[in-house]
Amino acid sequence: MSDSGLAKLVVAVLRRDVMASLRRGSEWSNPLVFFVMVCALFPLGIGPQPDRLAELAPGILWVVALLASLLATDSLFRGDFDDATLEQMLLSHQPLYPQVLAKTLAHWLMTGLPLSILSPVLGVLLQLPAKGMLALMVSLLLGTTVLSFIGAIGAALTVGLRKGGLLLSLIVLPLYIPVLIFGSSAVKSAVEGGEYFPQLAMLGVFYLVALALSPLAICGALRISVDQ
Amino acid sequence: MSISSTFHKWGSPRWFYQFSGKLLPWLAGLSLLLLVGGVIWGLAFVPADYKQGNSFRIIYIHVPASAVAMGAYMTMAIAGAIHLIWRMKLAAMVMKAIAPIGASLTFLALLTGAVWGKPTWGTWWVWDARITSVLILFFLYLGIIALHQAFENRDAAAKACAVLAIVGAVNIPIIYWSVEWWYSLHQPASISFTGQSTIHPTMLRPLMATLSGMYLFFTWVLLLFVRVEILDRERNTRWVQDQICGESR
Amino acid sequence: MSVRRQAGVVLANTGLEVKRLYSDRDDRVLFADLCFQLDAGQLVQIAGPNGSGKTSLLRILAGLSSRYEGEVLWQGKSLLKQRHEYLQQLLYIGHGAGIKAVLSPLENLRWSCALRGLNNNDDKILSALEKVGLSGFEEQACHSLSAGQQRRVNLARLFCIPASLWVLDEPFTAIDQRGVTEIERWLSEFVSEGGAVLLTTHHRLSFAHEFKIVTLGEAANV
Amino acid sequence: MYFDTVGDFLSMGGHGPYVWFCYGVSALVLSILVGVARSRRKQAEQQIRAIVRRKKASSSSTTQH
Repeated sequence: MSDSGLAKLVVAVLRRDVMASLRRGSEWSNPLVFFVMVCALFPLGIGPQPDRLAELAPGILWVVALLASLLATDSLFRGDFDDATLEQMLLSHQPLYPQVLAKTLAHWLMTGLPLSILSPVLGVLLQLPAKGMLALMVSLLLGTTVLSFIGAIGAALTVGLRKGGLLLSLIVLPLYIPVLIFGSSAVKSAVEGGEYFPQLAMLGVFYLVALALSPLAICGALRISVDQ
Repeated sequence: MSISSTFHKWGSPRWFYQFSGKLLPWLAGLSLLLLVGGVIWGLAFVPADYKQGNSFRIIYIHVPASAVAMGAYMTMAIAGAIHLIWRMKLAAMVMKAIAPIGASLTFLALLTGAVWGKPTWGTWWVWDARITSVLILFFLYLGIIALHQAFENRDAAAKACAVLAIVGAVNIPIIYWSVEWWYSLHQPASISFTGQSTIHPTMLRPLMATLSGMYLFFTWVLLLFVRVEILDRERNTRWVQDQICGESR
Repeated sequence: MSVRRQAGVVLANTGLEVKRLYSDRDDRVLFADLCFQLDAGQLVQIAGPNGSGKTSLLRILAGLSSRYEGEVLWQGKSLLKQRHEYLQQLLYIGHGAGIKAVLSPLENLRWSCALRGLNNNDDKILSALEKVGLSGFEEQACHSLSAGQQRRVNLARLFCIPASLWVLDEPFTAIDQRGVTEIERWLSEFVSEGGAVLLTTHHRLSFAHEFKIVTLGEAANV
Repeated sequence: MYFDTVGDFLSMGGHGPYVWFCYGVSALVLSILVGVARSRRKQAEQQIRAIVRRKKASSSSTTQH
């Protein structure tokens, strides 16, 4: 298997998933709408005082982004499982690892990326000081990728089950905790005027570990889910 | 060759059933002796802690429960890996049996931790690093149990749980370290209780007894559950039927 | 003309060999002691009533399912030991849709080909689509096609992906009478060129060559 | 014995309720674990006996005819 062959495989899978997701529309827009709506609920729930909102904003934004990413994850393999195109991936003589990697990255492009780009707008709504915006965006860019990879493990494990959605949250949420801790802490440090590079570096480490290891678990989980 | 034959033997449910049957009375006796003895020792004979008073005596059940719960998760992940790699059915049974036991012990650790907190710190729940980690461990157990129940097919359930347990086990050090870091960031000055400074050797000895007692208890109950699972799965085999109906006659 | 074997691949005489295969579902035996052989240039039809395990058997033979005991050999060697080589030769079409509804037939087949390492072969895809009677529909989203047409998009993979073994689960579903005759002709062309076909169908095959029928559902009565 | 009286031992300087509650619940949970294992074993044994009984019944009926 030549390197260019693998690259072509990755590009083909990536292109197909992004195209399908763009055509359907709801797949990438629903998590965004969810993100906006839930963020808008918080001032209604805890009161409109700007200083209080500003203090809570890093945590709120990160938790809601995490939930939005989680909700989107269930659909990662479900469509392919239902229309049996997942079987074609498993029965390709080419390795599954790059295919899974490409699928997860495509999913992040359609959910995590727009979420991160939109996040400063919601930061403004929640009175997040301008100092925290860059940290918010960068931490979300790195963090949501990790969330996508971890979530993909859960999605692959539950894709063969009829009621996978809620179960997926149960098994994946505890694994999200380190990302949440470092992501929100980065934003908080930035707001307080402190150093936030260490937290981002930590997220970067998680990113690399997830990129390298999680596809292994996803491949195994997919084979198990199809073999029922 | 010898490794694989040992594995083969260990993987045989029949051999395991008969071997574990001989261990059971020893495990039961020793674990209860150590647990009950250690608890009586810790409750009645060890002097009170000069800072916390008598509430520290909860340590003799709290620490063993959390330590064994943690170890049980790792054991579950190892059993899962063995099941996935060597397709050993016995490992799947061990994995399935550990989940409810581990979850019960984690629940116990959480509950005793909370009750300990009330007289010591004046509140039922403190988001301190250790108790938060135990809470997350509890979530991980619940996830495994929920995933196992969701599958109709036994083999798929075992394999899926094995993957999840391994992923969880890889994550646990990261999660614990993150929580530790998070706690050090937010630690309020008023709670400055640290375990090491107050633990006196005389307090430690009963703890060793209950800790090893809890490990043995875990092994004992685990064997009980695995044996039931073996009977369930192999109920159509001759040896199981002879075993059960032979005993009654 | 329909078999495009990769250069250098020489078909051995024995294709697929099933030895003492056993599988069950929830303590119900689907088949036990199942033995048959499928050589190059042969067609085997798996018959049997609903629930007799036809799809399960095909999924086992495609390597999607591991819920069996016994042996499956490909060219004399166990399937498990040469999965990669086997998958290169295998084309499995299950009873699922096999296509993404929001994508066009062309896009779907491009992706299917890319999974098999075939890039930039739009010519082949277009001629395959023409062969299954879908010229003019290449760029239309699949969800706007009829069920039979969607099935044909899936079957078009037969003509743009080289393989020496076709495993087809109910290929005639949703296909009209004329289409069925056509598919039978394709199968016989493929077989006469040295391909091997394993399929399930409730339809009475009218097939130019001799073919074997393996009937499931009898083992369960024992 | 660290405590002077049984009353002291039970009250534990005011911490008694907490300590005793912890040990009570622990004893309960641990014995439930053992109990569940025992009852599941009884169930499994009963099922296996039923299978054996059915097998015997069917084999004796076939030998008669």
